[in-house]
Amino acid sequence: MTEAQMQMNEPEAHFGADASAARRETGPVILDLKNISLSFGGVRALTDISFDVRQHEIRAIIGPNGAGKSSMLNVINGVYRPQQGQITYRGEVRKNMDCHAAAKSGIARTFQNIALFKGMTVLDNIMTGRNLKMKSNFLMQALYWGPARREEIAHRIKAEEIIDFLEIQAIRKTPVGRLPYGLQKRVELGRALAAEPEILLLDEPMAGMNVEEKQDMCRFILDVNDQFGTTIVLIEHDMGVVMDISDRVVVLDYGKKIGDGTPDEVRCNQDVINAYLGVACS
Amino acid sequence: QPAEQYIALPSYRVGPYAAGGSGFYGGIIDYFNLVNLSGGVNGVKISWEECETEYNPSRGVECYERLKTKNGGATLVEPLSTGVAYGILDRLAVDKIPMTMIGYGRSDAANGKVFPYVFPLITSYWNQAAAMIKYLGDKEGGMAKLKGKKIVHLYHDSAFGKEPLPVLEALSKQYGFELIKIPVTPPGSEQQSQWLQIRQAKPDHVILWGWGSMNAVAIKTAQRNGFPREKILGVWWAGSEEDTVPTGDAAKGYSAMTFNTPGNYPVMDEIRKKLYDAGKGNMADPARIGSVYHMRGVSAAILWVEAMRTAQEKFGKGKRITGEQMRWGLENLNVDESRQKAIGVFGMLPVVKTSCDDHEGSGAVKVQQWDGKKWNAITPNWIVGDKALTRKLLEESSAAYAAEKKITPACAK
Amino acid sequence: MTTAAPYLSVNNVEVIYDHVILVLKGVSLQVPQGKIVALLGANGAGKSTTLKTISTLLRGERGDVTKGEVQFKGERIDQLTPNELVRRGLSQVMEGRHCFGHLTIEENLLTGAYTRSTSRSELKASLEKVYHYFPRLRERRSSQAGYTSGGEQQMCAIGRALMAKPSMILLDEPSMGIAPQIVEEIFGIVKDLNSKENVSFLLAEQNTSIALRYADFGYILENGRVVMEGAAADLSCNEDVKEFYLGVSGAGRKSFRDMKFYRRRKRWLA
Amino acid sequence: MFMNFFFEVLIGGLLSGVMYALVAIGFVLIYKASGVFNFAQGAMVYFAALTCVGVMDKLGVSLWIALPITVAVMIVLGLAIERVVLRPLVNQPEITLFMATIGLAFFIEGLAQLMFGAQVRKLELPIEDVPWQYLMDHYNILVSQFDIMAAAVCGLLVTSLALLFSKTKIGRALRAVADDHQAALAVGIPLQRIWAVLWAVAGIVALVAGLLWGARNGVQFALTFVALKALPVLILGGFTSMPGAIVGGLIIGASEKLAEVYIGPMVGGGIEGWFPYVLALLFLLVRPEGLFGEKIIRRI
Amino acid sequence: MLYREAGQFKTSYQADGQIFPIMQDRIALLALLAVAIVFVPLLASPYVLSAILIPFLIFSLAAIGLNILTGYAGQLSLGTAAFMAVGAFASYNFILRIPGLPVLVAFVLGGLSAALVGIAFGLPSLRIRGFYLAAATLATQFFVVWCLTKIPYLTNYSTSGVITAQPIVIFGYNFDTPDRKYLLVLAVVAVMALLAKNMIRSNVGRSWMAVRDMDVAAEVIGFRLMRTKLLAFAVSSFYCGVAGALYAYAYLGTVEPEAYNLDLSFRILFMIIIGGVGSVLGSFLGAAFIVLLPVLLNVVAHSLTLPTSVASNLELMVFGALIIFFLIVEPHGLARLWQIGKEKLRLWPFPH
Ligand SMILES: Nc1ncnc2c1ncn2[C@@H]1O[C@H](COP(=O)(O)OP(=O)(O)OP(=O)(O)O)[C@@H](O)[C@H]1O
Ligand SMILES: Nc1ncnc2c1ncn2[C@@H]1O[C@H](COP(=O)(O)OP(=O)(O)OP(=O)(O)O)[C@@H](O)[C@H]1O
Ligand SMILES: [Mg+2]
Ligand SMILES: [Mg+2]
Repeated sequence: MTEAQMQMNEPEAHFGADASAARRETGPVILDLKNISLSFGGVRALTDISFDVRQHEIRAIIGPNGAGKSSMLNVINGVYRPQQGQITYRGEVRKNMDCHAAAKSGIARTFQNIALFKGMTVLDNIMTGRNLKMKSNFLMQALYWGPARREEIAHRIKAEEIIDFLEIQAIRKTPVGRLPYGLQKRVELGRALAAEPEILLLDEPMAGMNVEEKQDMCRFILDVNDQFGTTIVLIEHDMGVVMDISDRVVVLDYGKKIGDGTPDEVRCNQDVINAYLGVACS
Repeated sequence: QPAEQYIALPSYRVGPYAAGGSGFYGGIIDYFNLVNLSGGVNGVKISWEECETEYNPSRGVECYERLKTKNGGATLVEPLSTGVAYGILDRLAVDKIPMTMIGYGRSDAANGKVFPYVFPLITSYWNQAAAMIKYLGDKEGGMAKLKGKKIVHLYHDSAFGKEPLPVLEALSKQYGFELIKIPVTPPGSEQQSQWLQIRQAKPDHVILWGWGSMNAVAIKTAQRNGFPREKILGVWWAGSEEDTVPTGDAAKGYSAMTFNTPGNYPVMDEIRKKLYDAGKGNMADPARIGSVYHMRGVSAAILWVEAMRTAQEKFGKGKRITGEQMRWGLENLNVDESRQKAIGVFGMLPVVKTSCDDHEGSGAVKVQQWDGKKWNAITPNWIVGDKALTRKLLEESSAAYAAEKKITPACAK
Repeated sequence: MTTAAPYLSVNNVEVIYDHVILVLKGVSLQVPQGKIVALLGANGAGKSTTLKTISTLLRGERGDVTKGEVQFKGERIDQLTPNELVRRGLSQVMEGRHCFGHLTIEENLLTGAYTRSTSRSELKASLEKVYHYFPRLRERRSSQAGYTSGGEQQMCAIGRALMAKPSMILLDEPSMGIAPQIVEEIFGIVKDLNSKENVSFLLAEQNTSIALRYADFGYILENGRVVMEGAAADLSCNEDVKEFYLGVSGAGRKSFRDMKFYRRRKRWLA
Repeated sequence: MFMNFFFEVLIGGLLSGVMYALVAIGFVLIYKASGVFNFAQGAMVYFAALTCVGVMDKLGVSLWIALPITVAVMIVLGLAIERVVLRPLVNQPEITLFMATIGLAFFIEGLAQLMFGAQVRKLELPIEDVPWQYLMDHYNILVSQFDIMAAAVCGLLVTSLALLFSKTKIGRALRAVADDHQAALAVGIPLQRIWAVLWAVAGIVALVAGLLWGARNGVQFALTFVALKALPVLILGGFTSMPGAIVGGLIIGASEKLAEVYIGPMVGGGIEGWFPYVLALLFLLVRPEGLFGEKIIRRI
Repeated sequence: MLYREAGQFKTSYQADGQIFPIMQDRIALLALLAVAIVFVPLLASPYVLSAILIPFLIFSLAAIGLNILTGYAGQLSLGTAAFMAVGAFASYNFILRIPGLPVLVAFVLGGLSAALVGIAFGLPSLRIRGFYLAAATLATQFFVVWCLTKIPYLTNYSTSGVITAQPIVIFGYNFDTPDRKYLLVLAVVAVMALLAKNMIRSNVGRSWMAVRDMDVAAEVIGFRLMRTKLLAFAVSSFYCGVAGALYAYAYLGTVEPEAYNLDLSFRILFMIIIGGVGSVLGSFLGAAFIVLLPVLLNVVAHSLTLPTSVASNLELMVFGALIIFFLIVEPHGLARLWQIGKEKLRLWPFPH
């Protein structure tokens, strides 16, 4: 093995080594999932899963492919309705919540297979994220006059803040369909942020990025978490990222929960190692 | 530069009704060419321009607008399409261009006091419907025999098919026959259920008020359901070769109305000899000379040329007449038997004599029957229905139109 | 790179999208027979575009090759149809999965063998091989691909390309969305095919560390130009590559949490 | 008597439905292969029928000689369409391809009439469109023998096409193409060749439909409208399914006739124009992909 | 002379949110409007006004309507003509039955009636998509025309179902000549196009496009699918309804329900696809293409002294071929072609 290769192996070997030091204070439980089960026909995507998310924390969900991670997010924001289980959000038991209601109550998300509006520009995509905050009706918007216009501009200012924050000023007016994958992911994050959510669900936000871009993305996530106090639920396959930035990690495998705890605890959980990590903790 | 009489022809030679269009306009142009070959009308040659409407009202209006100002202004227009005719109806009086609607369009337009520029020449739908009932009554052996009979009105479910309803309803009341109305949704390429209904009703006669491909389908479907074709009587738009040829033998015995007596006439021979033999015929297929649509086109052209002649008598021979003068010519038309003989079309069309009150000028029709190869007239005489009734309806309807449009009925000078 | 004659070579290609967007500005690269070549570069550098140029899939996206040529086994291929390329042994795994959503996983795999006219048993053997590589696919073999998870679709896309028994595979971000263990396995498969069946690979990859670990050569693309090339081992020793692609600077690897500033990469060429 | 009439209407409807299905098959073929609704199908039906009678007329040959010539023409047409229209439009949005088929429809209509004129023509098949005497005599039920033949032809077509497409490589490839052109190309499916073949086959199906409809209604421009009759059949049966075309055709045919006969008179008649659409629409509310259509995958 | 963005800095989002952010475009548009209002009525012949410009504007309006539904909200519809018919016949009835009702109000009411019908027939769109929906919208087309032929009340008991549009009188001023009608139509179309543009650049428009591009994601973000789609149907039908009323009142005069047949629906659809799906400008370009091209071809074909039937058929073929040609050159329609032209101009003289 060359020296370089040794170095490259290194990160996996001792990820998160220095990260455990300064865990932040997190708030009370904001989202509590109890005994969630979800199946599609014969496929059991989730079986009896319980976990909670505390305010202001970064909560990671990891697990092998097809473990049910994305399905879990879909349950949280109401795209799928679990056959069993109970979801308590901000102290209230949620019944029959659809995704619109979830959005209204402050849950925003990004998607694994980018779900941007391909025909629209970056700016418009981000503006769609603010739709729930728009008050004027369509007639006023048609006239584009008075309050409607003021409102539009006010929201535009917010959108521009996000654009600045994510450093995508240069592509503001580009149709998103033409953007490279990594930038699309960033725009999608921007759209979710535009809703000023309480909980932000991120489905593999760093897939398809190189290290530098991942670093940027991590920075964005951490900043959102710090500056706006947004709670973040994150799915990611890059263990370096997960172990470094998350406060607690839940591990799924075949729709079952096999681990839950701080990154360090999870890292050394034998089930998790067998099912997913493949590398023993050091 | 000798004067030319310019006529606008918004025609259609593609699309669903192309077959009719090419025959009709072919006939018109053939006759124009014939007239021009013999030096025109008192030396005034006829010029014309065609424009493809595809039977589409909006394209038809564009064509009309485009054609009307060309060559010093059109002096006559004929779109052979109800939709197009309606689209330009309001513009005619402003533009002072008369329009003929030979055998179609609104029947009440025969009232020249309300529609000075519109000429539903020869016969309107109302008079035709009346004539059909007359014919059926005669066939039964007198109008009184119609009592208790069942007559189906199988119609194209559109303005065209509904036009004769007032007449048929009035007559059904008057003579006591049962009128069963069965609509066919355009284009009418499937009529199984209608014909099953007809078979079920066991009518004595079926009036086929169809148009385009609906006719052939009707005849074919009658055959497949074993309904005798002899009991079917078509409107004149259901009485051309285009309607019967595609059905093969199925149409044998089927009869339909016409305002042209099928047969050969000197004028057709001339067209054949002077035009087609010289390669100047308008239609691609010389076999269509003398076909129903072609004959109808020739008839239309004859009436126009006669109107020109009449107008020239009054406004100056050998001069190009204006649209207004043409209108006068059309309003004072008298194509009687001697005139017909002179032209070489004696008996081909009824006598047409117009006036301000009567822009139709005739109202007489014949019945023709398909023998499997060609149409043959089966009524030796021209039939005229209850004109008093249609006159009454006409007055009512045109008065309503005049009121709506705020027109004071009056004869134009 | 003198070890072998170029199996695939891309010469000075220029690509324009939509008649106005110039994306590749003269890219040249070679893949020697039986080697693994990595194509690295940031988002939007033009990696996918390069691969699509080779596989002539660009046409469907309103991209035009305005300059340059592509040769495979010594013949020009830029005018061929993708079907013909697959027949000649060149397969592509497209970025973003592109599974046939309405087909089941197994049907997806079978379409991969479309160009092969082999016996049923051989087909079965190929299928078994893919299932052996990706056991997860075996479990989901009869689900419609549209309803499988992201990673499963990615496996399906790779498996589908393998079904054609190609001699050269273009892989566009195979590791995207795949669990780390499987990523290792995928690269293991790549190495395996490479050494046992002499399959050549050109892979566009963001996971630089693993790509350089398995590749023989590497090219680094920036803004539509090749800015650096060399043996994989050399590249991974390069300080710039280390810092910007591998995330290890002089002081060793830094935690993602501690990146206090957005770091701006130095551009080799403007 | 009442029941007898009911059955007549029902059978008549079912057989009309077969005629609709015949046209619908052509649509299914193209939709399967490209996910696109082929607006030009009606024009192709007209073109095929007109070419056949045109050839008979112009060359003075019998149907049996004109038929293979027309088949050849339809194949050439299919190949040309692929080469000139479809190949440059690979991977374009469906609506673009749809529009291209509209352009194609105009072109084909113009071409057909330019070559053979716009006259209405007679087409006589060796089987007559008259009631089948046997059924008439024994059961007093009226069924045209022509319809029986049409049903047989249609059944044959559907079975063979369905067999061809169900389990074979080609069938799979077609579904793949409809899902994703780009990926289909990437796995080496010869999109161009498949399209060419399918359009040629669609041309031949159009010919069959054209002959049967043409024999019934005369070969005339209105043949292009029979497509309208096939549409509700398609949405009911599912755009992608051969058996769907048949089943949909039967349902639509029977129900529209029954509706026209039993409901029509109450509302002034002429409901055949919209009834099938409304029926299909109501049905779609329950099954948005039609009876046998592939389920639309909506997932995030 | 130079077409550049450079040097035009926007100092506020308001300025950036303008419909035409580049100054040259704004000037060009104003100039165009000025020409359309002042010079065209003076210079254009009655033929150009009444046979080309008026239908062009009316079709543009209908195309904008369809574009809102199909281009922006992604719901393919083949029932445009039906909504136009509702607008026309409703306006006719309102004027007929409410004495003294101003014509423009009647047009608005006609549009609203069309909007109601649109909502009713838009309901299935909540479950049905794509070509299935398109085929299902044909139900609207046939059903509406059927109603108009079957319900005598709607056509004021005219036996044949034909109606004659009342004269357009606004504040005692009779719009009866081509130039007056043209100005009226121009005003209506210009105002409505502006309103459409406004909607499209605000939240409604974004909601439509979001639903078009990915409806599940739109829902997750908080758009209500039902409301958004139905609003698109309503607004679109409103536009079509007004266009239909203008078609009857300012163009045809006397109409039968058949004038609003499937053929017309298709023509409007052609317009937006040729012009550009999801582009207001495209609606105008497409309408111009579909209105002008046949006229042009007709003139050319007839000046070639071909036999008329040959000319007519060639015309049809060339029309079809040109549609295909344009799609191949630019699948996103004339509007995109225009845009690319502008982008090239912006870069000019450098190729990229
Ligand atoms: N269809 C298209 N139309 C216009 N521009 C495009 C198109 N596809 C790609 N581009 C542009 O081409 C450039 C290169 O894109 P490409 O997808 O090749 O990058 P990449 O290196 O693969 O990036 P990533 O790592 O994100 O996949 C990008 O700037 C992108 O915006
Ligand atoms: N709508 C659905 N219908 C049927 N099966 C589904 C559906 N959604 C998910 N599944 C199945 O449920 C399982 C879990 O899927 P999920 O997308 O949640 O996995 P994941 O953990 O996100 O995997 P990956 O890391 O590969 O994205 C998979 O096997 C998938 O095939
Ligand atoms: Mg997932
Ligand atoms: Mg890429």
